[in-house]
Parts: sequence; structure tokens; C-alpha cells
Amino acid sequence: MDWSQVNWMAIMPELIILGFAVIVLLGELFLSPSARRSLGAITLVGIIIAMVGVVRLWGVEATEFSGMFSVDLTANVLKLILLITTALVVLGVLRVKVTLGEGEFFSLMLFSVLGTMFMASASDLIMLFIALELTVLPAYVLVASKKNARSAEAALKYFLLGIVASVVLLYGMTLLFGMTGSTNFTAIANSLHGRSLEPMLLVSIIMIMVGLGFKVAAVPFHFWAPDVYEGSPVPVASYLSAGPKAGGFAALIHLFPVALASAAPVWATLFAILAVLSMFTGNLVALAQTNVRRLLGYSAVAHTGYLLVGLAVADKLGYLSMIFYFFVYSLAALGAFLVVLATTERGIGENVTDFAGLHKRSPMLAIAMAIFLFSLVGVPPFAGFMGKFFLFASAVKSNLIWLAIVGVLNSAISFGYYVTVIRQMYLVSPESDGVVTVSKPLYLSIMLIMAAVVFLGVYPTAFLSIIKL
Amino acid sequence: MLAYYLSLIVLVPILSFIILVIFGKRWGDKSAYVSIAAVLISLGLSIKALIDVLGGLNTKVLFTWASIGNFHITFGLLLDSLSAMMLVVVALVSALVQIFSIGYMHGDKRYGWFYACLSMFTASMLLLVFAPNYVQMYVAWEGVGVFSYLLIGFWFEKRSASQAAKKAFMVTRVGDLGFAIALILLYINAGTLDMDKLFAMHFVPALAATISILMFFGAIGKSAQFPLHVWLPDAMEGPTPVSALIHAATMVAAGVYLVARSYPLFEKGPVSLEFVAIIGTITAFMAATIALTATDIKKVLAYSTISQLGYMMMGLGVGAFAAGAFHLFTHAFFKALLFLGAGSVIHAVHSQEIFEMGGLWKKMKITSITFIIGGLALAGVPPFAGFWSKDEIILGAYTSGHTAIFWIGILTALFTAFYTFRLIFVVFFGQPRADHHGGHVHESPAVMSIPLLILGFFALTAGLLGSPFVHNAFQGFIAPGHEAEAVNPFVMGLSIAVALIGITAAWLKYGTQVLPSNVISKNNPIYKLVANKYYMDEFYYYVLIIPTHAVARFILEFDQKVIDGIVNGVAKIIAVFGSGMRRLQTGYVQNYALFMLVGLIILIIWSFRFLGIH
Amino acid sequence: MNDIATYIIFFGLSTMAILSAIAIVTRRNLFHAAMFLGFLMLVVAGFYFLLDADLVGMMQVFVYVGGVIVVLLFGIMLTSQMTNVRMVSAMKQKGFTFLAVTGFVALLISVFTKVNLSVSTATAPKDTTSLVGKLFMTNYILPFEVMSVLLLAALIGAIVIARQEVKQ
Amino acid sequence: MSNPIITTTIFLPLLGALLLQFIPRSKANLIRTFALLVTLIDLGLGISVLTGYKLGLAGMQFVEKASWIPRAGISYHVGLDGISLPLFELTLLLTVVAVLASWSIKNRVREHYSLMLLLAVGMLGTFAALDFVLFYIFWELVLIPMYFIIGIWGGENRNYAAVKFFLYTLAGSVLMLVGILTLYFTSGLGTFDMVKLMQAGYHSQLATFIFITFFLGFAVKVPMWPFHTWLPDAHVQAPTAGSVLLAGVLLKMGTYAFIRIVVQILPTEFTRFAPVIAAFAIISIVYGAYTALAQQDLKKMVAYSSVSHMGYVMLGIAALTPVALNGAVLQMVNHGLITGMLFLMVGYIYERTHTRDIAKLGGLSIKIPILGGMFVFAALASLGLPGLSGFVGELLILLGSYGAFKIFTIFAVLTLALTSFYLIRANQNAMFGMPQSWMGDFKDASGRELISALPLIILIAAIGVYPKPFLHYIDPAVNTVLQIIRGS
Amino acid sequence: MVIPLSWYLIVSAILFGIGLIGVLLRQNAVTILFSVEIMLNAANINLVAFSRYITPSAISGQMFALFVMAIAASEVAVGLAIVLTIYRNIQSVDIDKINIFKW
Repeated sequence: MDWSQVNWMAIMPELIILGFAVIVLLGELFLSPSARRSLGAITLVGIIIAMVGVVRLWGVEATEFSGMFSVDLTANVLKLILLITTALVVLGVLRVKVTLGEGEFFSLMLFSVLGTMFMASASDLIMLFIALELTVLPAYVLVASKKNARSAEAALKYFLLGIVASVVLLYGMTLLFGMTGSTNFTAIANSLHGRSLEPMLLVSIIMIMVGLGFKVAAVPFHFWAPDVYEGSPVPVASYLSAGPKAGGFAALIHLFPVALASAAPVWATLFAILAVLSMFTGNLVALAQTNVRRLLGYSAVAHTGYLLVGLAVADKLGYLSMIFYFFVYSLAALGAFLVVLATTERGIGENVTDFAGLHKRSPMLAIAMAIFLFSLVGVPPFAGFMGKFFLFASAVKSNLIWLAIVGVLNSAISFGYYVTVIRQMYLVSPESDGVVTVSKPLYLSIMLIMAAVVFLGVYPTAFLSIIKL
Repeated sequence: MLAYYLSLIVLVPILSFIILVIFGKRWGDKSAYVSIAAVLISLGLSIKALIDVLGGLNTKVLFTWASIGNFHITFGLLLDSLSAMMLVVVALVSALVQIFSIGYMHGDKRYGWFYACLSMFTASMLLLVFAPNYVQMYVAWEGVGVFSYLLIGFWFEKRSASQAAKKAFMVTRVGDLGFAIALILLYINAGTLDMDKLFAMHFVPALAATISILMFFGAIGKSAQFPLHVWLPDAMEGPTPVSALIHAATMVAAGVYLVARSYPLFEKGPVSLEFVAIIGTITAFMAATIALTATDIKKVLAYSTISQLGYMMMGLGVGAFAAGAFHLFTHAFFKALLFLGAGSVIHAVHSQEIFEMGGLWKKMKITSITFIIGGLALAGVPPFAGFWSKDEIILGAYTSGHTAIFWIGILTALFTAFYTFRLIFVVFFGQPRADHHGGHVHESPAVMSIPLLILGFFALTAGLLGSPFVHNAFQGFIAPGHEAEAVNPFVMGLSIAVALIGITAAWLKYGTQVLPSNVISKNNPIYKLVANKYYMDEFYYYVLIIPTHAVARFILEFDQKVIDGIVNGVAKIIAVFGSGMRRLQTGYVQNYALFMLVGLIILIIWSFRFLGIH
Repeated sequence: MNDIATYIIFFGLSTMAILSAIAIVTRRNLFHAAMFLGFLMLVVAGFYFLLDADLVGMMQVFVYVGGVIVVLLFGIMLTSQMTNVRMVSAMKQKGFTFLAVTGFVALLISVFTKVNLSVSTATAPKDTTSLVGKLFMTNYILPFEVMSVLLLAALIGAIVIARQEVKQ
Repeated sequence: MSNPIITTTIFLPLLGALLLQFIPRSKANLIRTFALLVTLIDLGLGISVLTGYKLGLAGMQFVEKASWIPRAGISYHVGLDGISLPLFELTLLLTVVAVLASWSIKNRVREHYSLMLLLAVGMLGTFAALDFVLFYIFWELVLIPMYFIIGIWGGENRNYAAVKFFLYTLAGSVLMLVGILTLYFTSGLGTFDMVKLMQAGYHSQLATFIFITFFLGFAVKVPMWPFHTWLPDAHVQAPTAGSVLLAGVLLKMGTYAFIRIVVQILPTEFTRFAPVIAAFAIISIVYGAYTALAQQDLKKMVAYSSVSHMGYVMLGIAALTPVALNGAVLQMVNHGLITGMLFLMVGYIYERTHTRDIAKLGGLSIKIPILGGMFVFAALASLGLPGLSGFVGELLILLGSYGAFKIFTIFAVLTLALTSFYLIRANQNAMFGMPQSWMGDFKDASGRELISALPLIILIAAIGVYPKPFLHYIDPAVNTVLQIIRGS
Repeated sequence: MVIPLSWYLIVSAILFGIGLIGVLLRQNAVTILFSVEIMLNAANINLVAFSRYITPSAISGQMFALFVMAIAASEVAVGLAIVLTIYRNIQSVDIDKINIFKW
């Protein structure tokens, strides 16, 4: 390998993140406790610089490192989404006491982000698997970072199920490797091209699907999600609601349509089934929830269902719609979690009823939360609607009208639980009149997300033209 | 110019209405003058119109009310002999009633509103009379209905009054549905609702008959024909001048006017005329029998009105078009007179029960005399107005070969004479029965008695216009095509005879008490049947109203339990599913892992089975 | 190595692997279980050698037996009593688990027996160690680097949550 | 495009709502006045549209078009024709009325008016939108403010009603979204532009499916039996202004959408299914009338009467004759005015009596003659009294429908008796009779209340007395619609 | 090359299944980690066997297996740390005592 031929620019964003992760980690070691406060800001700077790096790679289509790593539009967009949401999380927790030392916390987060970025660019099974582990291992740690029983339980569940899923994924990958003799996506695709669908391939596909389905919390591999969303420290839950999933979807988008293209009819159908199961399970069970974070956890499951519609469609429109929806979903879900963060920071509980009269105690938080929830329902003019619009459009275009119908009906059902929060915020009078103050960065973060949710709902072209939908 | 003054006939009362709605409350008693002035202007212009028509004018003023594509609904003013005659009658009676009301309604707290309604009622009625097409007819028809509703329910604090108003509105509305359907059928089959165009068209007799009969349903309701007459007696809850205006001269006559107006259409389907005749006859007879037993002065008059309206329908039905119209004309005067007279009496004795009155002759000379004139006209004693017209109708039945109708008509005439004079003898003669009124009873003020006198004059003379002495000038004017029959001595003699017999019988029983008071036992089933108005109200109550409410309640129940139950049920099922599936999330990580494994296995097996891979 | 010997070795290894795996899962004494795990790793290393994967076999011995097992033993000693642990968790899913797992394994086996892969008859490279080393530095440089980051992250992560808070 | 008056009219309330946030919460009167001012200016703009509208022309006027989401063939495209213009104006008027009607709201005033102004944006946009996606967005946009208006200022059972309203209509409309998408992909035109879709003439195997989704979406909104049960709850629980706008405008969105979208884009399907629609319509008519008759709650009665009245509109639409369709459009406006006024009166009365139980009321015409009188007036208009606007619409609908649906039309006519029955019954029991003993002294209509009702009264009377000028706006547009139908 | 490829796969499948049973049934969190290790080894047997039989010259399967080993090590490290935290909180590593979050 000729080192000079490596396009270092291609992994520049990753290198930046890695660099900042190390810097932040070292900062924890060498800085005074008061100076460590600035590590969050440094992290933010790092992420923003990485964003610049991603943007500079716009339009680049390259495969580097012997086919391990590829840059394309999808990867770039997903990385950008990941970086944006992570930046918003970091901004949000800037003045929040995090559960570990700042340096540890942010560096672990950056490591996880790094893994996710590699997942988005992985074009080889080995790379994908390692990147996936890099994504989740720091995430397990972050979940456990509060070190109390709740945090530890969430972490343990996440971890145990996570490694089982990883093993299943790995086993599926071994079978795929055995079938094709290669770990490279393109090579796998070439090898599979024209071959009939063998049972082993099918088993392999399904096992891979399980592994990645776990990452994106698709039913029936979703069980960790509600428990973890409820049990992990709120800043971590905020991060989990958006970031790591990007990796899962990136992997799905790269692995299935690229490497497994020849089996598309099979896995498309399977994804449709998972989509339907996820939508129904997530939405129906969420109806019975009283804890806001748990509710958002189930809602995340349901949204995975919507997102999988893009894979069930199995065409470009489907994938791009999925990416768009992923973005708007992440924003809204993250926003909702940040609102929960803002309230829990002020000692307000996490039950739906604890939101009673929030409109009075903090009008802006309430408005923001309402907008996020309406966006999650998919009511215009918020971004969630536009996301669903394109997603279901792609389903209809591929004659999956039934799936679109299931999807839209589920959106309607989902209002049933989102509204319980809205109802508490606006229709019920507060038990305490105390004004909920929010730290400035967190407030800024929430407002930025709110603006984005409204803006993307009103003028989605801004984003669509970026992803060339 | 013509258009202006014709439209003013309608517009002036409308203007009065608008003014009174806004200022009536503030102006109080003075409101009357606005309304009266307006109606007098209308009357004057109507008379001018009549004179113009007598001078040969026959015109139509039209303007488009609504147009869709090339379908135009026009509104307009149709002036011909029939409408001119009606205009004058309506305006005249209305004017007199309004003047009378100054006295009668004196001190009422909703005085302005009363006159506003009277104005608008008059306007609606005039608009109806003018109608050159059925839409306008229908519009005015309903307008008349609603203002009669408001006027009957004028004393709406009284439960009975508001009930009566509701009943009047509802019952006439039921009839109107027939009218509405007729309208639709006309539009569908002819593409127009203009009368002259319709009358010039050719219709299949069956269709024409269907339409005519449906249209006649409207008349049945409005003109209180059997079986929809039940509202009119109750409507006596309204102030008496209202009864005089609405239930004598104008609104109830609208049905007759409708049939008269649509006569060419009815003639295209002759069956419909038979139907009209039969309904008219039944109504005339039945109402007359009920009137025999009624003891409320206004109720007696109400039933007599129904009966007389039946006569008019009978006349129209048997082909005596002119006679029917003529009776409409004469009846307007004498019945208004009788009602106003009754009003005067009620005003004086504060009671409507005839057996609480008596001996009023001495105290209320003008009222008594004019009332007796009215009674004679109603009973059909020559030369009073009613005689000439009624006789013509019976004659028409006779000559057209409707023998049964003829004899029933004669019998009804007998009853009419009897109940009329029963009323007169009981109320005006004999001893005052309720002494506590005695001392205060006195003649009504001039504003009340003068209208009585004027109407008395007309009741006396109006019939002469259509009498053979002037060669049936009225009939010739109204219906050039339907000249009156030549005088038939047999028929005329018979009708005079029955009138006199009836009066004598009444005198024997109530004037002198020669006849025992228990000629007919009150327990006699026939008496009971009649006294209970043939149980028509009960019939409607049990057959229509109760079932309607029951159905409504059932449907509501169905709506809440079944339809809304399904809606809520779906929501509940979804929620139940949710809480059921929630149980899968046991909290035990190994359960989760097992579920994942099971999911994996199921996916594999499913795809082996259904994706055709082996 | 003749064929029969190969067979014997394979069956021997297989039997030992399966038995030790069963032992791991069924032993009530955690220390014994750990020992069996170590033994299993060695057996698996035997498979690797049988498959001409010298380096992988060596790594198996070093990493697992020398690394993972030791870490696991630390874990055992830190967290709980080693002997007489309760076997089956309270969840009533024993029968169903056996059924499901057996079904799944049977399914896998039936797939494996039916599969018809084009087996290459080429011989494996003899010196995998240098080849692997070269590949790590060339084609696999990126995963290798990411792997090191992963190890770093895991290490830090393990430390930050395992350490006792001294501040309080 | 040089003078984007429609856009300005649609979005002015949004600007107003934003500006409203700068007025301190405590200055309730200033907030009210400002909101009133905004709606009045908007109404003024609307009137200038009305005067600028060229009569007798078919097709859209004041068309404004701009690129929006070009990749998906979605554009910002608004315009008005003779069908949408009256509804557009009605919305503007009723918004002013609603602002006046909610003057008495004391709590959370600023939120209330902000939501009301947002609601106006959605309603106006729905009627003006000529792009499917834009239409859908406005259509849904209405839900959010309405949810809050019912939910915050509603009656006892407001939460249930608000959620039911939202969920039910949402469930209907999301299906419609699938229909819209199917239409888009099967039309092959690659556009969501309604005008283009209308002109292109749509044929597809999936047309029936699309029709059904549209039908469900719109039928819920109208609402047609059996999708109506959200309505009584929502109407009854909503505050007065909410009820006025719900009944006055929101229901019209459904019928309007039937004419604008189903009839014009799926003419073949519509004609095929017209008898079914008519059957649903007639069931709504009869059913609504019966349920209204059985009501003890004045507001519920008015609510159920809406089901019945909207059935007439649907019958007129299903008939697809020029007369019936004209009648249907006119009747939409009429129903908006009349039922709006009925709800207004019921609301005002409730503010005084604190009960809507017909059995507990009585003699209100004595206690509060002006309000009582106006209620009677509205009730009479509602039962189709000639000379008032309800009659004209119903007459045209019935005249026009008979040719298409004989038996149905006869039933519709017969139901008029029931309509009178329940309204007259309400009149009699609530307005007439002696006042109940528990009643204290009530103040009669204040100037503000009178002014809020006055435009409605004038319009109801004006349309009833002389409908020709109003039909002048509607007729050419209806003709265009029918040409599409005939062309298919 | 006398042993058919499928035999290795079968052994791997059986080991995988035994590991799975351990994960699903054992009560002790540490034992579950053991069981996961069994499964990882099963996967690695696959990788190496495939590498030998399918692509003997390119040793990508072996490379993969090496990476898996490293990953297994890091997973064990993190996993044990988490188990340790649990132990500190509830003085037990019984998996069925970990049940705060449910439904």
C-alpha cells in the first residue's frame, strides 16, 4: 500500500473527532476542575470543525483504505446529521452537570460519534463491525455513567442485549463471508450477483438484520430501547435518541442496498414486516406509558418503524426519504429529550403529569415541546410531516400503498400518546407556579432545534436539495 | 311607474316592519300608527290597482331573483282580476284589524312587535297574492306561515299559546312538504316555475294530477283542510285580531288562493279536482259538526272557518271556480267581522267561554248588531254576503252531478246556521250568566267598533256583487271563463230553507229553551266523538308525535351506543392492545433476549415459507 | 497428517468443545466454569491450527486464555461468590428456550448441510504471521487503527465506571 | 403575482399572531383590540378581493404561484374561483365574529387570540390552496389551534372532545394523504398542482382507491354519517368562538374539498359513486334530524342539526346538476352564517344562564328579548324559512337533486318537517313560555354581542331576499366543474 | 481438507446454540458473559473455516477473526465494569433481580 495514495481528506472529519476526543480526554487529566468546564465547549468546537470537514467532502465519491472506507453523499449526509444532533446535545449539556468528569463524558461521546461516523462510511464487514462496536461500547459506558442502580440496570440491559445482537450480527456476517469469500461490500455484491437465493444467504441476511435491527431498535429487537431511554442519565438519553441510530441506518443503507442488492426483494419484504411490527408495537405500547422518557423510548421504536419503510421500499427515493426523515425525527426527538433535560434539571419529575401547566412555568419550553411532539406526530407545518410525506411517497411510488396506509394510521394513533404530554402542558394547571429556568446553552439548543423543525417543515427544499432528493 | 306603485304595495309594509323591529320597543303605543299608515297606503294602492284592472289592465312585472345558467327564478308582481281582488281584501281586512287592535291590544308590552308582525304578515300575504311563479308563492307562503307562527305565539309566556304556535307551524309545514315536492316535480318536468309558462304547457294528466294533489297538500295545511285542520282551533290562542286577520281573511285563504291560482294546472289532471272536492266536503261537514259542540266562542268561529274553507275547496273541486273564489271574498269580510266581534266581546267580558256570557245585547249594541249581521251572512241567509257565495257552491255541486257532495253541503249548511245562532243566542241574548263580569261590561271603544261597522257593511253587501241582480258581476270579473250558473230555484230554495231551519232550531233550543237541554245525551258516543273533535289530536299524538320522539330517542341511543361506541371501542381496543403488548416488556433482560431469538426464528421460517426459498 | 488422524483430531476437538461448552453453561462453580471456558478456548485454538490458521490460533491462546479469562476471573472475584451460584434464573422460560434454541440450531445445521459452496482446493499460505502483520499495515490499516481506538475507548470506559468515586 | 393579495390575506393573521406575543399578557383589552384589528384588516383585504374579482369568468383568479419544493412537483399555488371565494370571505367574516364572540374569555387571552389567528391562516389557506400538498398542510394546520381552543377553553369534557376531534379528523386525513400520493404517482404528471391535475383528466386503476381515501378524509370533516360522532362532542365542548368556526368554516372544508378535489380530479369515480355519496348524505340528513330532535342540550341540538344540514350540501354535490351544485355552494355559506349564528346565540345565552338544558330554559324571549329574538331568527333561518338564506340553498339543492336521486330527494324534503320540528321545539321550550323560577335578571345583548351578530343577520337576510348577486359569483365556477364532469 | 466444511459449521452452530442457552437461562451475569464468549468463538470458528475453505489464499476471514478477538476483549472489559457497577448497587449479579424498568 502506498501511503501517499491515501486520500487523507476522506477521513479528515473522523480524524478531527478523534483528535478532539483525545484532546478532551487529556484535558480531563491535566486541567484544573474549573478549567474542565470548558471541555464541553472544546468538544462543540471540535464537532463544528468536523462538520466543516464533512462539508468540504461534499460531492466527493471515494473509496479508500483498500475498500474499507467509502465516502459518498449518503455517508456525508448521515455524518452531518449525526454531527449536528451531537453538537446540539453538547450545546444543551454545556451548563448541565454531567455524570462523569467532563473530559471523560465528552471524549466517550466523541468516541461513540467517531464509531458512528465510521459506520456511515464502512464498506467492509470488518470495518462495519468494528465501527459498530466503537459506537456502542462508549454508549454502554455513558449509560452506566451515573453508577446508580437505575443507570447500571439500563447499561446492563443495553450491554447484554447489545453484545448478543452483535454476536448474532457477527455470525450472520461470517455466513455472508462464507457465501461470498469476501468482506468487502462491492465484492460481496459482485459475488452474489446472478446467484439464486440460497437458504444460507437468507439466514445470514436475517441475522444481520437482527444485529442492525437491534441498533435501530426495530421490533422485536427493540426491548432495550424503552428501558435505556428511561434509565440512562438524561444527557445520555438525549444523545442516544439521535446519534447512534444514524450509524445503524447508515449500515443498513450501505449494507443492504449495496452488498445485498441481489436479494433486495427478500429483505425489502422483511423490512416491511419489521416496519409494521415496529410501528404498531411502538405506538400501541407508548399509549400505555406515563413516564415521558419511556414514552419517547417507545416512540423511538415506532419511528424506527417509519424509517424502515424506506428500506422496505428499497429504492433511491426510499433511502433518501429515510435520511430526510431520520434528520427531522432526530431533531424532534432530541428536542423533546432536551426539554426533559431542562425540566429534570429543575427537579421536575419525568412523569407525564409532572409536565402539568408547563406553559405557565416556562412558555417557551412548552411551545418547543409541543412543536416537537406535533412534529413527531407528523402534523404540518412541522418537519415531521414533510419527512413522513416523502417517506410514504416513496412507499406509494413502489406500490407499497398498504405500508403507507399502515404508516399514516400509526401516525394518527401516535397522537394519542403525544397528546397526553401536550395536554398536561397546556390543559392542566400546574401544581407549582415556580418558573422553570433553563440554562442559556440548553435554551439556545432547544430554540435552534425548534427553529429547524419549523423551518424544515415549511421549506424542506433547503435540505432536500442538499441530499438531492 | 306601474312597477313602482305595485311594488310599493308590498314594500311599504316591509318598511314598516323594519322600522318597527328597530324602533318598536322605544315607540311603544305609537308603533301602531306606522303600521296602520303603511297598510292604508297599501290599501289605497291596491284599490288603485283594482281600478286599473277593472279598466282592463292585466300585467306582470318581473325581475330575476336567482339565475343559474339559463334557469331563472323570477320574482314579480302579477296583477290580474284574481290578485287585484285579493289585494284589496287582504289590505282592507288587515287595515281594519290593525285599527281594531289599537283598542284591543292597548297596554300590551310588546305592542311594537305586534304591529311589526302584522305589517310583515300583511306584506307576505300581499307578496303571495302577487306571485307570478311558484317560488315566490312558496316564499311568501312560508313567510305568511312564520308570521302567523309568531302572532299565534305572540303571548308566548302562555304555554298554551306557544304550543299552539308550534302546532300551527308544524302542521302547516307538513302540508308544505307536498307543495315543495310539487315544486320540484314541476321544475324537473317543465324546467320552469313560472305560472304562465306552466299553464301553457302540456302535461300528462296523471302527472298533472300528481303535482296538483301534492300542491294541494300545501293548501290542506294552510287552509286547515282535513286532515291537517287540527292547528287552526288551537291557533285561537293568539290575540283575537290575529285570528280575525289570519284565520279568517288571509292566511287560511292562501290555500284556496293557491288552488284558484293553479286552477289551470288542476284542470290538466281532473282527478285532482275530485280530490279537492272530496277533501273540501269532508272538511266542511266535519268541522261543522265539531262547531256544534264547541263552547269557546273563538273555537266555534274557528271550526266554522274550517268548514267554510271546506266549502270553498268544495266549490273549486266541483268546478265552480268562480263560486269558490267568490266565497273566499265574502267569507273574508263576515268572518273577520265575526272574529273582531268576538274580540270585542272577549275584550269586554274577559272570557271566551260562551256559557259564561249572555245578555250582551243590551250592553254592547254595536257589537251585537254587527255580530248578528256576520252570523246571518255565515248562516247563509239572503241577502247577506255568505248566502250568495255558498249557494253558488252548492249549486255548482248540484249541476256538476256531485250528488253526494251536494247533499252533504246542504246538511252542512243546516249545521252552520244552527251553530252560528246557537252562538248568537247564547252570547247576546238571555240572562248574563257570569255575573261577576256584568258590571264592567260595556261597549268597546270607537277604534274597535268602527271597524266592526265597516266590516258589517261589507258582510251585508259584498255578496250582492256576485248575485244574480248584477248578473254575477263578480264571477265574471274574476273568472271570465267560468261564468256562474244560472239560478236554480230548487237549490236556492233548499239552501234558504235549511238556513232558516237551522236558525229556528237554535232559537228553539237556546233562544227560548223550548227544546230540552238534553236532546242529545252528552254520553252519546257520537256526541262524544264529535265533541272530542273526532280524536284527531289524539290520533296525531299517538300515531305521529310519540313514534317520532321514540324513533328520535332510539336513533340517538343508537348513535351514542353503537356508532360512537364503535369509535370509542376502536380507541379502547387500541389502548387494550397497547397495555397488552406492554406486558411483553417484562423488564427481564433474558426475556428480551428470548424474544429476539424467537423473532429471529420466526423471520427465518416465515421467509422460507413465504418467499419460496428451500 | 493423514486423513484418519485428521478425523480423529476433529472429532476429539469437537467433542471436547461441546462438552466444555456444556460445562461452562452448567457448572455451579464459577471458577470451574471459567476454567472450562479457558479449556474451550484452547480447543478452539486447536480448530484454528487444524484450519491452518497458526496466528489466529496463537492469538486465541494469548488473548483469551491469557487475557479474557483473567479479566473474567477478576470480575468473578470482584462481584460475587464463586461457588454454588443459582443456576437458572427465575424466568419461566426454560422449556421454551430449549425448544427455540434447539430449533434454531437444527435450522442452522440443516442449512449448513444443504449448502453447496464452491470450496477452493488451493493451499493456505504457510506463514500467516507475517502475512497478517503485513495486512495489518496495509489493507487493514484503518480497521486496525479503529480497533486501537476502540480498545482505548473500552479501557477508558471500563475504568471510568469501575472506579470508586473518591471525592465523596 | 405583482400584488400577492391572497397570500397577504392568508398570512396576515400569522403576522398578527406573532405581533400579539409582544403585547404584555396583562393587557387583555389591548390584545383583544389588536386581534380584532388584525381580523378586520384581513376582512378588508378580503373585501378588496371581492371587489376585484371579475364576475362571470370561469377559472381561478388572483392566482399566485411560486416554486416551493420543485423536486417533488410541489409549488406554492393559491387562487380563488367562484366556489372558494365565498368560503374565503365567509371565513374572514366569521373570524371577526369569533374574535368578538370570545371577548368574554378572561383566562389566557393572548394564547386564545394567537390560536384563533393561526386557525384563520389554516382555514383561509385551505380554501385558497391550489396545490395538493399546500392544501393538505393548511387542512391539517387547522387541527392544532382548534385542538387547543377546545382543549383549553372548552366545557367539562373538553379533553375528550379535543382529542377525539383531532384524532378522528387526523385519521381521516392521513388516509387522504396516501390517496394524494397515489394520485401523484399514478397520474404521471409529476405535479401536485390541482389545476393541472384537473385539466389533465385522471385515469388509473387506482382511481377507486384514491377516491375512497379522499372520501374518508373529507367525509369525516363534513361530517357525513357514520363519521360524525366527533362533531357533537367537539361542538358542544368548544367555546362559543370555537363552535362558530367549527360549524361555520371547518365543516365546509370537507364539502369544499369534495367539489374542488373529488369532483374535479376524479370525475369518473365521483359519478360512479355519486349514488353512494347521496345515500350517505340522505342518511346524514334524516339521522341528524332525528338525533337533533332527541337532544336536551341546546348546543348539541345545533351540532346534530349540522350533520343534517351538511347532508343537504352533500346531496347537492352528489347530484352534480348546475342547480344543485350552485345550491350546495350557496348552502355552505348559508350554513356557515346560520349555524355560526346559532352557536353564537347559544354561547351568549349560556354565558348568562350557565345551562343549555332545554328543559331548564324557558321564557328567554322575555328575559333577553334581543338575544332570544336573534336565536329565533337563526333557528328560523336554519329550518329553511323562505326569505332567509337557508331556504335558497335548500331549494336549489332539492330542485337540482331530484333529477338525479328521486327517492332520496323526496326523503330530504320530508325531513324538512323534522328540521322544523326540532328547531321549533327548541324555540318553544327555550325562548318561549314563562321564565323559569331560578332565573335571575340577565342582561340583554351588549353592543359587542349585537355587532357580532349583525353582519350575520344582514347576510342571512340579504342572501335570502336576493340571492342573484351571490349566485353570480358561484355559477360560472360551478359550470367549469360540470364541464369537467361532462368531459369525463 | 478431508473434513467437510459443513462439519466445522455444525460444530460452530452447536457451540452457538449452547452459548445462546447460557445467555437465555443462566442467572449469573458473569456466566452470561462466559456464554457470549462461547458464541463469539463459534463465530470465529466459522470465519476461520470459511477462510480456509473458500478463500485460502486471501486470509480475510482470519483477519476478521483476529479483530473479533480484540473486540471480545474490549467487550468483556466494559461488560465487567458494568456488572461491577450493578454489584455495587444491589450486591448481587443475579440477572433476575435487575428489573426496575419494565412495561
